[in-house]
Amino acid sequence: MSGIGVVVFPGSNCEHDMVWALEALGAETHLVWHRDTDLSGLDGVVLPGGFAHGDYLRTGAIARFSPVMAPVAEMAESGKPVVGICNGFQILCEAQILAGALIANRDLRFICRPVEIEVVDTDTVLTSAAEPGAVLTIPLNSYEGQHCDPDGTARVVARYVEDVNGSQNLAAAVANARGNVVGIMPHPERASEEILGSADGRILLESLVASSVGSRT
Amino acid sequence: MNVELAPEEDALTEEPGENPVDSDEDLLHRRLGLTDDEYERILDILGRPPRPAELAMYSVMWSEHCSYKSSRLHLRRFPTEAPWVVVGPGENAGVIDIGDGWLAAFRIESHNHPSFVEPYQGAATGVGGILRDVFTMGARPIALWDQIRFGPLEEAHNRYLFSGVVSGIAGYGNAVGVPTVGGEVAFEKCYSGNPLVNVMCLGVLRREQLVLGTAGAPGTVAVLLGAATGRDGIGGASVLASASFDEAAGAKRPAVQVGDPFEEKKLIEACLELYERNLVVGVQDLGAAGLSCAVSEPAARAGAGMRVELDRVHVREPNMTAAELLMSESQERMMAFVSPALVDAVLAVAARWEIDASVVGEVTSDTALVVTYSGETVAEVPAASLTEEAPLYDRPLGEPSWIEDLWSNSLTHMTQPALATALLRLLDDPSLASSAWVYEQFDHMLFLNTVVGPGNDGNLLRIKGTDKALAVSTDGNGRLCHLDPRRGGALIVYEAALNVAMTGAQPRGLVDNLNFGNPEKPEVMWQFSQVVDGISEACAALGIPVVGGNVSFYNETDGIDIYPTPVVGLVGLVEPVPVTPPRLSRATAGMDLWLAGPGGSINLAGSAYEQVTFGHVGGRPSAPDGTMARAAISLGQTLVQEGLSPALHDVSDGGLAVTVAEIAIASEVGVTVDYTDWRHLFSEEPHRFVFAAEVSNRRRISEAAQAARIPAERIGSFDGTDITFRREGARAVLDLATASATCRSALSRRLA
Amino acid sequence: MKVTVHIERRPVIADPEGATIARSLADLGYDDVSTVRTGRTFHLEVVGDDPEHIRKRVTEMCETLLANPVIEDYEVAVEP
Amino acid sequence: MKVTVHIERRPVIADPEGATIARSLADLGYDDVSTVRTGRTFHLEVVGDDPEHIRKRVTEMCETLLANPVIEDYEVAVEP
Ligand SMILES: Nc1ncnc2c1ncn2[C@@H]1O[C@H](COP(=O)(O)OP(=O)(O)O)[C@@H](O)[C@H]1O
Ligand SMILES: [Mg+2]
Repeated sequence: MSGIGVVVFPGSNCEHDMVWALEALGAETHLVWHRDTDLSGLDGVVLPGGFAHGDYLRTGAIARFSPVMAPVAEMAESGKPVVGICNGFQILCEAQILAGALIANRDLRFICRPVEIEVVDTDTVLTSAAEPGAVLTIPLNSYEGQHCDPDGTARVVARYVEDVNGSQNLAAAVANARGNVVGIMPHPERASEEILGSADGRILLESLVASSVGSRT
Repeated sequence: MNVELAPEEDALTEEPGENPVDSDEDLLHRRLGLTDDEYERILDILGRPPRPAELAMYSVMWSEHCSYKSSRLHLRRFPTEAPWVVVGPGENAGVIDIGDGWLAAFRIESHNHPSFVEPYQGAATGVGGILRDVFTMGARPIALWDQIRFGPLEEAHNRYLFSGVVSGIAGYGNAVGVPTVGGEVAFEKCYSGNPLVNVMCLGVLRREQLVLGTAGAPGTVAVLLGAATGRDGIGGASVLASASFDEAAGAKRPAVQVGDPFEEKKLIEACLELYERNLVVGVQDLGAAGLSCAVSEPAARAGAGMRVELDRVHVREPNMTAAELLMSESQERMMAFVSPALVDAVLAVAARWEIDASVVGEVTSDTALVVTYSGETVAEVPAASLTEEAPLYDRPLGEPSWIEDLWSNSLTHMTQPALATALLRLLDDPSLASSAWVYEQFDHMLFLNTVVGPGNDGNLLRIKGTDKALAVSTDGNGRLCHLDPRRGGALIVYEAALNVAMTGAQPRGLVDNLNFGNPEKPEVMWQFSQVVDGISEACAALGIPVVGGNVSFYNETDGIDIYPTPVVGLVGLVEPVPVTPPRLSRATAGMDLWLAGPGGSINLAGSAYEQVTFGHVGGRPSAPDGTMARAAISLGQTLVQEGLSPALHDVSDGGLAVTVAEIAIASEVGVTVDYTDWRHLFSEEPHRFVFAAEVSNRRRISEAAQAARIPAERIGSFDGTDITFRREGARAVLDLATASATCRSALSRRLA
Repeated sequence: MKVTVHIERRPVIADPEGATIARSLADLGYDDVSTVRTGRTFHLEVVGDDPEHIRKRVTEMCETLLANPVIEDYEVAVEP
Repeated sequence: MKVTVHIERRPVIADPEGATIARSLADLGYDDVSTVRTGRTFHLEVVGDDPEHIRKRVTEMCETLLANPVIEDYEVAVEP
C-alpha cells in the first residue's frame, strides 16, 4: 500500500472530499478506518474534517485514543507527512503532537465562509509549494477554531489576514518543529476547484502530495 | 407520518366528534387526545375495550400529526403524476428519476411546536427527523434547507427563539455531516407566539438502491437500530402536535426530545451500507409515534401482520411501561426488515458502525399486530386499523367574513417617497436583509457539490460522476396567502419555479409543508382548501408533480391563528452543469441591466413596501398567469444555458428596487436604473426577473426573449459605486457601501 | 462575592454526550464506570455583600439565561 | 459509588463562553456580575466500594481522557 491515507473516525465527514481533491491532483489515496493499525507503506496521512465522536467531551479528545493514532504518531516521528484539517487539527492538538488547543470561536458562533490566510512559513509539508507571503482564500468551517497556545511554543505556518475567531497570533495553521506535521483550520479541499468559488487550496494539497512522494524510502 | 393520498381509500367522511363541554377529563382516551367518537370507532374495530397499550397506539397513530385526518381529503387534489415520478406521496419521501440510473429523494417537514417549547432541541430533532425520512428510502442525504419564521426581533423572546433555532440547526446539521445550503427566514407579528420551523432534505441514490417502508413477506425479521429507547417525547405526537401552544408551553415540557447527531451520522452510514449490500427488504424510520408507527405502517403496506416483543427493545431507562415503549419518540432509531438468513450480517454492520441493534419482531401471515411484554400480550390489533383505517374528517369550510374587506382595503394615492431612504429601509428589514448571519453558521459546502450556494435564488448542487446538477428553491409567503390563499398558494410555486430557472434548471418535483391554524375553525379549513387548490393549479400549469409533503395544524396561540403559511420545496434538474454557474455576485461594471416579464401592471398589495413603510397588509394580490410563468422560466433557462447572463435574480420580496440592489451589493458594483412610475420599483408582480449581461449579447438576448414570448427590456447598467434610480430630471442615489453595510448587519445589529 | 452555579440535565432527559464518554471510558479499560452524566458550572463574581440578595439575583439569572428550565435543573451556591 | 469530576479552564486560557454570558447578563441588567468563568461537571457511577481506589482510578481517567492538561485543571470528589 502506497499513497496517502485518509483516516475515517466515527463522525468524520470530510474524508471523501479530501479523497476527491487529492485524486484530482493524481495522488493515490486510501480510506483508513480508525480501528486499523497498519499504515505501513503509506507515504503520508490526513486526518480530515468532521465531528469525530460527535465532538463530545472536547473536540478530538476521544478520537486521539483511536487505535489508528498510535501508527499516526509513529509516522509523525519518522518524519512522514501528517496533516490534520479542522477536526484533524483538533485531534493532533489533543494528542499533543501539535502545540496548543482549539477552543470555541471568540463570538461563540459556528463560522462557515471563505477567509483569507497568509502563508508565513513555506518550510512544511503543507506549504512547500506556496510562495512566502502568499494570501489564499480558503473556506473556514468550525466552531472550535480558536487556537490558543499557553506555552507559546506553536510554530505558526499560516495566519488569518483578519482576526476571525480570536486565535492567538492569528494562527490558522501550525506545524511541529520538523514541519512534517501540520494542522490547519480552513479546508484546502473546499478551495480546490474554480466552480466551487476558489482554487487557492490546491497549492497546499500539491505541497502535501509532493512531500508524500518525496518521503518514500 | 406521511401524506396518505391513496385515491382508492373509501372516504367514510364524518363530522369530527366534539367532546361534551362537561367532558370528564379523567377518561383515559380523552387525556390521550382521542374524541369519544374515535373511542367508539376503536371499540368497533376491536369488538372490546382497548388495553392501555392499544389505546396509546391509537392515540398517537390517529393524531392529526400522524393520520392527516383533517387534511387527507384535500391533499388528494394535488397533481402527483409525471413519467419521471418513481415514488409519490405516501412513502417517507418522494422520489424522482433524474436519468442514467440516478434518483433524487426529497421531503420537507415541520417542527414548529417542539421548536417553540425548546428552540435548540426542537430545531435539531427536526433536522434529524427529515434526514431519516430521506435515508430511509435508500438515498444518501446531500443537502438540507431550512425555512424559519418568527415574530419581530424587537421582542426578546423572539430573539431567543430565533437564535436558539439557528443554533439547533447548525449544531445538528453541521455535526451530522449534511450541508444546509439554503432556506428562508422571515419575521411577522403572527409568528410571535408561534414560530415556524420547516426543514427540507434532498438525497440521491442509484435506482437499484431504492428501499421502501414495507415489512416484506411473513418470516421477515424486524431489527431495531440506533439509539436506546427512553421516555422521550412520550405522547409528543398526539399532544405536542395537536394541542395549541398556550397550554403546550408549560405542561408538555417534559416531552422534550434531545438530538444526538453523532448517533444519526453512524446510523446513516450503517444504513447506507445495508442498502449497498442488499441486506434489507424494507426500512422505516422511527419518528412521531415511534415504535407504534414503525411496526404498523410497514406491516400495513405489506398487507401483513407482525409480532413484536417489547422485552427485546434496548432501553435507556428501566421500568418503562409497554405504552411508553410504544409511544416513545427517542431520536436516531430505525427499523430494518431483514430476511432471517441475513440477520447476522445486519447485526455485524451495526457493530462495525458502533450502533446498537436488537431483533424485536417478526412479520406474520395474518394481518394482526401482536405486541407482548414480559410474557403478556399487551396489544393485539389489526395493523391497518392504526394507519389506513384512521379517521378521515371532512371538516366544514367557511370563507372568512373579513376577506372582502381585506381586499378592498388597499392603500390609495400614495405619493412618491424619497427612494434612497425607502430602499435603505427595506434593505434593513430583517425579512429582506441578508441572511448571511444565518447561513454562515451552517456548513453549506460539505461534499463539494455546492455550485450555487446560499445568498442566491435557487441553489445548484452538482452530482459528482455525472454531468447533472439539481437545483432547489424553497419559498413561502404568509402575507400573500393571508390576503388570498388560492393566489398565494399558486404564487409561491411560481416563485420557486422561477428561482430554480435562475440557475438554468427545469422544475421536476415539489414537496409542500402546509403550516396552518386550527382546522376546527371553518375559515382555517377554507384557507387550507384554497391553498391546496392554488398549489395544484400552479403545479398543473407547469407540469410539476407533488411528490410529498407535510401538514402542521393548530399553529395558534390564545386562539389567534398564524397566517396560512404553505412552504414549497421545488427540485429542478439541469444538464450539463453550466460552466460558469450564475451567481448574484457575477455582475461587472459595463454590463446592461435587463428586466424580463410582463410589464405594465402595478400592484402593491401584500408587498414588503406597504408592510415595512406603512405597516399595511391589505388589498388583493394579482392573479398569476401560467403562460407568462412558463415563458419566464424558459427564458431564464436559455440565458443560463447559453451563457448569456452570469447573474439573474427573480423579482420577489421588496420588488425591483431590492432585487437590483441585491445584485449590486453581491457584485460590489454600482447600478443605475431608469424608471417611469416609482411604484414599479416596489411592486411584487409575479413572473419577472432581472439579469446582468454583456453589451455584446444584446441582440441574442432580444431574440431569446422573442422566442420565449416574453417582454425583456434594458432598464439600466452597472457601473460606479452607487445605486441610482433615474427618471428624466430626477435622480435618487444610495451609495453602495451604506446599502451593503445596512443589509449585511440588519440581523446581527438586532441580536447584539 | 463568589457564586457557583451547577447545571444538570433533568434525569429523564437524554444525555448523549455522557453516554458517549462512558462508552469511550470502557474502551480505555475503565469498564467499572456504569454511567456518566454531564453538567455545566458557572463561577460568578457578583458585586455586593448580602448573600441572600445575591442568591435571589443569581437564581433569577438561572431562570432567564444560565439554565434552560425546559430540560435542566440548577443549583446556586454563594460562597461565604 | 458516586464520583463528581469538576473541570476548569486554567485562568490564563480564554473563556469565550464565560465572556459572552457575562456580556448578555449585563445586557439583561445584571451588571453587578463582574466575571463569569465556565466549567464542566461529570457525574460518574463507579463500581466498587474503596473510595481511595476509586479516587485513584478517576484521577487516572482525568489525566488520560476527561481533562486536557494543556488548558484545564480538574478536581475529583468521591461521595461518601
Ligand atoms: N434560514 C436560512 N438558511 C439558509 N439560507 C437561507 C435562509 N434564509 C435565507 N437563506 C438564503 O438567503 C437567500 C435569500 O433568501 P430568500 O430571500 O428567501 O430568497 P428568495 O427571495 O429568492 O426566496 C437564499 O439563497 C436563501 O437560500
Ligand atoms: Mg428569489
